[in-house]
This record gives sequence, C-alpha cells and structure tokens, in this order.
Amino acid sequence: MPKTPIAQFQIDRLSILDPSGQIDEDLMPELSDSQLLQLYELLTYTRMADQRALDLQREGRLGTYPSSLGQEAAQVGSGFALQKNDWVFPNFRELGVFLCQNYPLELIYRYWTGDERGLQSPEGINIFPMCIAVGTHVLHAAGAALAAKYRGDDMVAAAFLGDGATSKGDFHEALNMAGVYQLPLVVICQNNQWAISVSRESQTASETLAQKAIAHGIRGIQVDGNDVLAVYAATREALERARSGDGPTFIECETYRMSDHTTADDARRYRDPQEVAKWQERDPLLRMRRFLEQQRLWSHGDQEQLELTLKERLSRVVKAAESTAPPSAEEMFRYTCHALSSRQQEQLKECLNGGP
Amino acid sequence: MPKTPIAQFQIDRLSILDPSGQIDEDLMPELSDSQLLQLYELLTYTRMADQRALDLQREGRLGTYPSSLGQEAAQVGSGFALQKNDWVFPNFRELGVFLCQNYPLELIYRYWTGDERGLQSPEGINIFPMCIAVGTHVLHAAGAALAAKYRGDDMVAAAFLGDGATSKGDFHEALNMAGVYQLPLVVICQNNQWAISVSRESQTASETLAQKAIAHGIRGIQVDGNDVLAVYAATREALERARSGDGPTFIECETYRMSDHTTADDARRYRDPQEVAKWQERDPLLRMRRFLEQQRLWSHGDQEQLELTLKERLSRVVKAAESTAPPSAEEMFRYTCHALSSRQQEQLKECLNGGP
Amino acid sequence: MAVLNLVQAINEGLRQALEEDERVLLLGEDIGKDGGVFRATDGLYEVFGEQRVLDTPLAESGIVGLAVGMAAYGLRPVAEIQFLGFLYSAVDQIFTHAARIRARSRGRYSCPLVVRTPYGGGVKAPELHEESSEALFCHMPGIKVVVPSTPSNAKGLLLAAIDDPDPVLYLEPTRLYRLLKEEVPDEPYRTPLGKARIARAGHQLTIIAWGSMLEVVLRAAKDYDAEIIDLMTLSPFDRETLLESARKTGRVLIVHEAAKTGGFGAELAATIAEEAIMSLRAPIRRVTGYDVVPPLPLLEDHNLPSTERIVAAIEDLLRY
Amino acid sequence: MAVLNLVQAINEGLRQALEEDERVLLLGEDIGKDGGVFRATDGLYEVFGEQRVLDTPLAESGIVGLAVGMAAYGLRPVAEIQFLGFLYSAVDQIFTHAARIRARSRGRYSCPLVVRTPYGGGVKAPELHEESSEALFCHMPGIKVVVPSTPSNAKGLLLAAIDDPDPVLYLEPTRLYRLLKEEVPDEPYRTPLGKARIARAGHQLTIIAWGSMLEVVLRAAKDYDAEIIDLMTLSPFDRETLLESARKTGRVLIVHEAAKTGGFGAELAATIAEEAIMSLRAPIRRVTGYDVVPPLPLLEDHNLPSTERIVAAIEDLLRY
Ligand SMILES: Cc1ncc(C[n+]2csc(CCOP(=O)(O)OP(=O)(O)O)c2C)c(N)n1
Ligand SMILES: Cc1ncc(C[n+]2csc(CCOP(=O)(O)OP(=O)(O)O)c2C)c(N)n1
Ligand SMILES: [Mg+2]
Ligand SMILES: [Mg+2]
Repeated sequence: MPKTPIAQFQIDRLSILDPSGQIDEDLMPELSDSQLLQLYELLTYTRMADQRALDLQREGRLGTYPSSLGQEAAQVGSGFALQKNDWVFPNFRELGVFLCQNYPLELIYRYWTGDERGLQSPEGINIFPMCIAVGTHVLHAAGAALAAKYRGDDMVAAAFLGDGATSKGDFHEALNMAGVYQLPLVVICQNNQWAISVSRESQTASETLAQKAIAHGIRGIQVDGNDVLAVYAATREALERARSGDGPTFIECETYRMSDHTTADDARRYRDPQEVAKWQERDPLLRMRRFLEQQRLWSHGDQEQLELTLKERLSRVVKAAESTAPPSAEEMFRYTCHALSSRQQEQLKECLNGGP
Repeated sequence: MPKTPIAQFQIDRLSILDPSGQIDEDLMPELSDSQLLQLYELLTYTRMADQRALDLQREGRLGTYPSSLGQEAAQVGSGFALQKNDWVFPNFRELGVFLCQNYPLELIYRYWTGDERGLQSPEGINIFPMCIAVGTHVLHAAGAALAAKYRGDDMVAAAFLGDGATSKGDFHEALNMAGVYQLPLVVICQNNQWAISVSRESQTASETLAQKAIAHGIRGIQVDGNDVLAVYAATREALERARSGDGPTFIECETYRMSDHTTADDARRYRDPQEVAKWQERDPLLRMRRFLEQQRLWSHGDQEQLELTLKERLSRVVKAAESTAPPSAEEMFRYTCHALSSRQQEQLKECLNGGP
Repeated sequence: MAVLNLVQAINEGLRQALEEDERVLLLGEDIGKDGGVFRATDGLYEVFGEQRVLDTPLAESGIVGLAVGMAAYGLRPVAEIQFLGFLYSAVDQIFTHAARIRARSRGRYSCPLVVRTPYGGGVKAPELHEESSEALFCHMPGIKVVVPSTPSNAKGLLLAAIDDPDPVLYLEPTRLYRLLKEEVPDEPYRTPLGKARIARAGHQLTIIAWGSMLEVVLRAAKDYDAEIIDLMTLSPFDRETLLESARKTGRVLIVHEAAKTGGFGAELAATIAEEAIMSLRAPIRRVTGYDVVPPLPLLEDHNLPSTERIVAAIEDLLRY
Repeated sequence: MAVLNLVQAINEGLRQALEEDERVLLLGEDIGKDGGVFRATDGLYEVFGEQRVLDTPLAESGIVGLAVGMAAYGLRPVAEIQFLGFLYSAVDQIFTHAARIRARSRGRYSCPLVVRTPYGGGVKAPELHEESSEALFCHMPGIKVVVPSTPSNAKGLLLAAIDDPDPVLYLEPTRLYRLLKEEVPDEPYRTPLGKARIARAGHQLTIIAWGSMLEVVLRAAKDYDAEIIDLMTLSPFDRETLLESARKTGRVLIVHEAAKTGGFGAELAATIAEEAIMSLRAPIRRVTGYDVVPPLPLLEDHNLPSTERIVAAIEDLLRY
C-alpha cells in the first residue's frame, strides 16, 4: 500500500581502530601520546584486575563475580571520556569504568565478598552503587541529570547497562524522560551479545540496539565496542553535546562477553565456542597494543614492565581488601534510615548481645 | 563526525479520505456500499451513545465517564476490521470498538455506574475488561496472541491505547516481546494529542508515535485517525499480516480528544480552545458523510431516519441498563477466587447479615 | 489562621516548602498547568514555574526513579502519583532503590524523597482509584509511611515529611480532601513523624485508626468511653503510645479500610499481643475491609467498615 | 521412589505437568537451553521444545503480563522469575491484573497462572538474591502464596498450584534446593493448597514456620515438646490448624526470615490474638529478620533467625 513518508531515521556505526591496529586518521579523536598510553594502561589494568578477581573467587576468597573480560574497551573508552564532576550510574560489570574514575579497587573486591562498604563511593568520586536490578538505574541517572540541569551544574550523568537491560520498561521510561526534558545524560550500552544465556537476537527483534533511541526522539549511535578510540570519541562527543545543553545520547557499544556470565555460570551450556573464538580475534587490548607499537609508543619491554607494576599493585590491593576488618552488625541498622525506630533500637541490642 | 550508516528507517502516513469527502482511489480499501453505510452508522451510533452517556452523567445517572468524541473514526475504523475470533484488549475510551463487536451498550453504561458486571463480556465476544491502569494491558494482548499462535488458532489480538500509554514501560516490554516471538498482535494507538493535561509534545520527544515500533524491530505506521477508511485499511492490512504469520504492527492513529478528559476534568484549564476549533474542521463523521453523499449513498432523509432509529435504540438501552437490579454483595466474594477461604466465608456471612 | 480543607492544607504546605527551600521540586502527572486532578498543586506552576513544578510523562516507575536520582543528587523532590493504585508499577523503584540507597551506599547517598498520593475509598471513583494498600509499604525497612487525618496535621506532617532525610510515602485520604475544614496555622510548622495522636482520651477500650477511618471511628464511638488513637505515621509506628493505651484499657479494636489479611492492623495486633497481652481482657478485634478485590462504587459500601460494624465490635469487646 | 532434592522434585513436577497437560507452558529468563540458573527446568527445553519452554527477554513485568494473557486465553503458564527480588517490577501485573481478572470480568476470564521464584536467604548470594518479602503478596485478595519445605511437598504443592484455577505465587526456598534429599513418589500427585502440616506434634508450645526456616526450627526445638507447624500455604493460610494448636499449647512462637514489622508473622499473631487469645498463657512471640535493609553475605547471619534466638524465645515462652 503506498503511503506518504513522514519521518526518516538512520543509525550510524563508528569505528576507528581496526583489529590490525590501523586507525582511520579522519576520525581519530584528539589524544596526546600520554593519553593514548594511559588508555592502554587502563585497559591492561582492567583485564588484570578482573583476572585477579576470578582467581580470588576460585580460591573462595570472593563471592559470585561477573567478569568484564573482552569488554575493556567499551568500559575504558567511555570511562576515560568522563570528567571528574560527572556522575556515573553503573551496572555490575563495569570494572573498567570504576578504574578510570580511580575508584579504589579494594572496595570493589570487598563488595564482591559481600561487604556493602565496597559501594561507599569515596568523596570526590561520584559513582552510584552498582545496580543489580538490571535496567532500573537509568532513571536515577536521568534524575541526577535533571537535578544538575536545574542547578546549572556542569555535570553529565552517564549510565551503563547491558543489551539485556534494554528490554526493561524502566530503560524506556528513562530514555523517554531524558528526551522530554532534554537532559544531560549519556546512556552507554555494552552490547556483549548475551544476557546470561539469552542471545542478542532472542532479546529483541530490532536490528541494532542503537535504534531504540529513535522511539524516544533522542540520538542513538552504534560503536565498535572493542575499539577503545571509537568508544572514547563517541562518548566524548555525546558528553560535549549533553554539557552544552543539546540533550541525551544513547550509545550502543558492540562487544562480547568473553567469559561466563558470572562465576556461577557455565556458558558452555548454551553457546557455541566458535563464536567465542571469532571474537577472540577482535580482542580490544591487542589492537590497541598493535596501534601503539606501530606508533613506536610501546615495546615488548614496556609491556613486561607494565605487567610487573600492575601485578605488584594488585597484590597490595588484595592485601588491603583482605586485611580490612569485617563490617559490624550495627551497620545494618545504622544505614537503614538516618535514625532508629524504638523497635530497631531493641533489635540492635538483641543482635549485638545474641550474635548470629 | 563521519560514520557508516548501518540501518535506515522510514515512517509512513496513510490517509485516504480528506475533510471534504474526497478519497484517494488508489488507496481505497475494498468495501461494499453496505459496508460503507455500516461504517457510517457505527460512527453515528458511537457519537450518539457517547453523548447519551455524557447526558446521563450530568443527570447523576452515571459515574465519571471518558468521552470518545472526535475519536470515532479511529475506533470504528479499527474495530470494523476485526474478525469475530479476534480478541480485543481495550483501554477505557473505546466505545466505538465495543459497538463494532456488538458488545451490549447497556453493559457499558452499567460499568460506568460502577457495576463490575458491565465488564463481563458475553460469550462469543472476546473483549477483555477495559484497562484502567494505562498501558499495562498490551502485555495481555501479547500473551493471548502467543497462546493463539501456540494453539494454531486463527486469532489476532488487538490492543488499544492512548498516546500517554506509550510512555509506560509495560508498553515497550510488550512490543519487544511481540517482536521477539513474532506474535499475531496489532497495537492501535489513538493519539488524541492529550493525556489529561499533558500534550503530545510534553509526553515524548519523538516526532511520531509510530516510530516507537522501530525500537522493537516491528512495523509502525501513522494513519490519519479521523479518516475511517485509512484506519480501516491500515488495520486490515496489519491483521492480515498478523494472521498470516508475519508478526505484529503498531498503528498510530492521529486524532483528537474533542471533549474533556473525563466528566471529572475541565480541559479549559490547560488547553487552547483554538486548537479544539481547528480539529473541529477535521470531524471524522462529517467527512464520511460528505463522501457518502457524493457517492449518492446518503441523503438528508437517511440521516434523519438514522438518528431517529438510534435515538429510540438508545432509549431502550438506557431503560435496560437502569432497570437492572443492583449487584449483590455476595458477588464481591464469589469472584475473588474460584473458592472461598474459611475467613472469606465468615466475612461473607457478616457482610450479608450486617449490610453496609 | 485560615480555615482550610485537607487538600488546601496540602497545597499550602507544598507552597511553603517551595518557598522555604529551593531544593524542593514537585513532579507528577498533570500537576502543572492543571494543578493536579484534585487541585493539590493548584496555582503552584504559575508561581514557581516549570523548573520547579514538572509535568511528567505517564510513567509511574519513571516518576519515582527520576525522583530517586534527584534526591540522591541533593534535591528534595516531592512526587505525586495520581492515585495509589498506580503506584504498584513503581514498587520496584521504591523497594529496591528509594528505600535502600542509603544502605547500599553506606550513607554516601540518601533519598530525601516524598511520594504523595491520594488513597482510600468512599468516593465512588473508578477502578484502582480507591486502593488502600498501605500495609505493603510498611513492610519495607528504609521508607516511612504517613497518613494525615485532618487539615492541620496534613500540613504539618507534609512539611515534616519533606524535611525528613529518608523517603516518605505520604498517603492522602481522598475522602477527606473536602470533607472537613478547620483552622490551620498560616506559618509553616512540622508535625513530628513517628508519633501518634490521642484523638480522644477514654478508658474502656482503645480504638486505633488512621486517615479516613478515623472520622468514621469518631462517629461510631461517640457514645462510648473509648480512647481513640490516630496513628498518623504507620511506619515507623508509635509503639509506646499504643502499648500504653492498650495496657490502660485492656481492650483493643483496630479499624482499617484495607483487606483484613495482611493489613497493617495485623502488625498492630501482633505488637500488642507480643508486648501487652498480659494486660488484655478481651481478644484484639479488627474491623476492616473484606478479603476481596476492591469493589466498584455500587458495592463499595458493603466493603468499607461502617459505623454499624464498628459499634458491633465495640459492644462485643465490652462484653468481656 | 527416587531420592530427590528440592530442585529435582520441582523439575520432576514441571516435567510431569508438561506431560499431563498441553496447556502447560513454561516461560522465564534462561529457563530454556540453560535450564534455569538453578537448573529447575534442566532438560525440559530439550524434551518439550521452544514452543513449551520459552526463554524470554529480560523483563519481569513483561513475563508476568504475558502469562496473564496466556492464562486468560486458556493456557496454564508457569512463569519463572529468576529471583524474588526481581518480582518487584511485576507487582503491578500481579496485583492489578493476575489477582483481579476474575473479579474484573465477573468470571468471564480467569488466571490459572503459577509464578515460581527462588526466595529467601542463607546462601551468601549477591544483593536482591535473598529477598523474603512473601508478606506483600499475602495481602492481595485473588492470589495464593505457597512455600514448600521438603522435596515431596515441593512436588505436590507445585502440581496443585498448576491445577489451581487462580494465580499462585510459588516461592522456592533457595537454601533448601540442595540441602536435603528424600524419597519422592514417582507418579504425579497433589498436596492440597490451603492446608498446613504438623511437622512435629507436641504439647508445650506451638511454633509456626515455613520454607527454609522450618528446618532451622526443627533443629532449634529438638529438645522441646513443641508442636511445629509447617504452614506451606501462606495465603489462604490454614487458620483452623493454627488455632487448634494454639488453643492446645497456649504458647505460640512464629519464626520467619523477613523483617519483623509487617511480616506475615503479624497476620498469624493477629489471627491468634483475635480468635484464640483466651487460651493463651504467654505473649505471642516472633523471631524474625530485623527491620533492616537485607544485608549482603558478610552480615546476613546477623540478620537471619538463628537457632540461638529461637531457643531463647522458646525458653522465654516456657517461663510463663
Ligand atoms: C531485573 C533483573 N532481572 C534479572 C536479573 C538476573 N540477571 C542478572 S544479569 C542478567 C543478564 C543481564 O544481561 P545484560 O543486561 O546484557 O548485561 P550483562 O550481564 O551481559 O553484562 C540477568 C538476567 C537481574 N539482575 N535483574
Ligand atoms: C498507570 C496509570 N497512571 C495514571 C492514570 C490516570 N490517568 C487516567 S487516563 C490518563 C491519561 C491517559 O492518556 P492517554 O494514554 O493518551 O489516553 P486518553 O485518556 O487520551 O484516551 C491518566 C494519566 C492511569 N489511569 N493509569
Ligand atoms: Mg549482555
Ligand atoms: Mg491521549
């Protein structure tokens, strides 16, 4: 049936750095050599800290843990673009974003041992507690963005989520609100192709996740999520637009969850090892390293040195995390509300006397 | 920043019958003369039944009531395209859809006096109870569609909702599910430009509502909602596609709420009377009448006769509705679960003894 | 002092909160130009503008979630949900986030948020417009639940709720909006949260009620020497006042509109049965809505506690 | 008879339901190829195919809402929510629709739907993976709430829940999934809903528990002459069995994991205080989780009722 076209939309994909380490000069964002090196160090630190967490878990020194293996570029590229005054609303798999903000790694380890204190963001770092209830936190980012806009603060709220999270109603309510109020909000989706055992194709019939922005009249873009430079460039552009009053952006980073969903999961039950192997070739660290080597900014020796330094740093972090005294039962009560009810006071007394 | 386009989308608008009564022959759906007359009668009946409800409400004989004035074409055009075995999941403002299904009007009047029995769809008519919780019922339509698909039934589920409802998370969860499972579902949005006092522009930043389908990889189309022929054609096409296994469609009917939101509302508080006047010119009944007159299918005398007939029918309906005995308190208990708990049995006894 | 009804008192409270503290923002469906479907925000959009009185899209989870973010950032949002029946889709944002952000962040963030919503029956309104599911929210550590019963405590409790550093669900008995008028002090004042009020002192039995039921109880019990307690804050409730009265009278009647099973009356009865049972002379009685799906207008009077049912329960208790 | 643990018994129940009745469909996140994160649906996708074992997108309100439509159309959907903590966003679909469609349509439509979900603590799992908010769902006329405590009642209650013409929330105590094994009859059988079970007869006091707490109570009370009641169905609960036992022993202790205030123990205590108070010799005690935001693993043992706390309460009651 013929009809009149009344609206047209296009979704673009940005990619700058290819797997062989070649960049598209035209698209290359402005980054000094030292910034490029910093990016690579953060990628490496993220991977090593993640591996360390997996090791600790295997040894029973950490609880269930969700690995970020393979997603380092999506996390570091976006995290690196943020400014100190921006606020971060993470999912639960954004180790790299936390490290970009200098969030103490020992807190993260402690959180995954089951210690709430691990989510007490130090003053000066504006990271919200990791969100376990998938997709529900984008609204908080939108709310903070609205508050900042009201106050005239130079702040952008950045929310992180996965492909699965785009199916939740709250995600859409948030994007719609962001569009209506033209909020300084950047929503960064790590499309790692899987939500536990549910593949990207079974999650939604849309060709891209980026196009979900169209429903809410906001900008959407897809990025090669294993390309740290493209993720950085797209995030920086979105942040700048948000900061200048030009409203929200939704960024889909196409990447891959190289590991099991968490340490409690066994991905071999539901996915093809060949698919994993295929993505192995697109490793985000390798391609950045190749680029740096081609630019003569990096050598084998540098790599050895970096790994050594980071290994030592990680040992110190683990030591700090593990030497912390366990939380006290009193904290359960102290942080439920700003003051205790008379019943809570009695309960606290019983709890401290009786013990578990 | 240049990027590679990876996906393109277009939203079309369908319109067939213009305000002067002229049609676009190429787009005209196959409809016999008697069907065209039936459409016009349904439009007229809907308008008169609605006006009668408003009168009854003013006289204290009906509770709060949401008028469908101005939206008759969107309702009748879509309702008329449905088949007997299809299931309807209405909002609360679809008088015309109910009348197309031969749903007894006295039940609708009774419902709006506060009588649950008004929503007990007679056997053979598959209309779900009107949904007061805006936007939450599209999921039920999707579920019924899934069940029908599983059973191989020749059924399409049709869900009706307003522009405001497209902001609810459940709406998006439903469209996404429908896309993933390729369900025989048609979602018909009556974009009447207002959600109580919130205008279409304040509801969402998207240029059209139809494009919300893009987020979920399903078809979306905009229709002139005051054009009963276009609404019919678009709905029929969507139903046929759904029936033949080609999946869901989202249809935005652009129309206008000519009345207050409900009888409890006063729209003068928040909207410009000039806007209302502008839409008056696009009246859906008038243009269909002009078309029929131009086709020599309709005359002034026919109109007088029809109005007389319908007026009499309405008197009978009102009489039937008002002569029904009030519901019994026992029904509150009988329909809560299939059986009463021991406590409910006691409560029922107390209730029947004590009375209110 | 002006003579105000309950919704006017709320309007005045909101206005004064907006005047006093620029961190206060209102958001909700139709609260702007329209002034709210019950006119609770009437005139505020005109005075404070769309920066501070925000009409929102139709999305309750969105409204509460947005407000959680605003509150965590340092504002004091007051969200209106059009009717309690539409808050169900925001339960996740309330339970998972508003109530927990202080605990989850170990105090780094908090949620000084007020969610206001009309609630309760007796107004012959459509489906979902007369819910009284307050008990659901009283089982969630981290949030407070407040129900005013008069114009003056409505204003005082609202201002106290806005001041409170934690989330407060503020339930406005729809039936009372325009039922009674009284003098309400002009200046802003606070009625402390967590404290019940002896609406009438008495000796023979204790009757506990809140919101719109208080008015019914006062009528029903007018010929009895009953001590009538207006709970006002349901969570955390004023255990001491209840227990003291129960110990004094030895007979307790609890009245609420919500379904009996799992209603908030259960917690009050259980508390008394745990801590004051040795002073009781009679069973603890509850007069409540029945365990049925809330009926539409034609049947609602059959469901709501009537003065007759309350009197019958009083008589029964006095026989012990 | 095979020796099964609780999750195996559930798996067997689901398999038999799928075999018996082609109206039964399963849906949920990761229940297909993956067999469910706890393996409750292990192997079912392979046998019954993707038409009957549906992996869903990540949307809990969507899952329940879809199931409501399926049930109304005539199927018997069994929805899995991955953890009770993620059911909060589906509360609207449960309260507004599943629980009410029979009443709203005056019997034209009904909702024979089962929502299964792991629940409760003691497994050192992440945030929101150990919620025990069963009470919320017991205050909603129109739905039933069931909690199994052993492999054999797990299977029987599940099949009864699937048969039930109304929506049933079936809460699976995560801690019990693999804790105990027992012989479970091979054939499909039904354990009636609405009936409690005397897990151990006794005379000195009555202890009421359900789910994972039952096991703790049995351990804690092993040296006492306690009558231990396993509630199994919370809504509607077996009033008669409770009252009879309370009247017999004169002392009642209720144990649950959830926060005390507004927990389901409140309703049980209130019912006893209303209907059996004259037979009581002691206050009605509750040993429960504290009124705090559910803690993460390092603190959870401080919050969950321990055998020590239960013994202390028993000793206290026996002093009366
Ligand atoms: C609301 C909600 N439902 C279910 C879960 C259980 N769950 C945890 S992670 C996950 C998959 C999330 O997928 P995605 O959003 O793609 O993020 P990813 O794990 O891939 O990083 C699920 C289903 C949850 N945490 N929250
Ligand atoms: C979930 C929910 N929120 C709020 C309301 C109150 N309310 C009733 S109708 C309405 C506006 C609906 O707008 P729209 O979807 O455009 O439908 P229309 O009324 O225009 O037909 C609102 C806010 C409701 N019924 N349900
Ligand atoms: Mg994913
Ligand atoms: Mg509308």
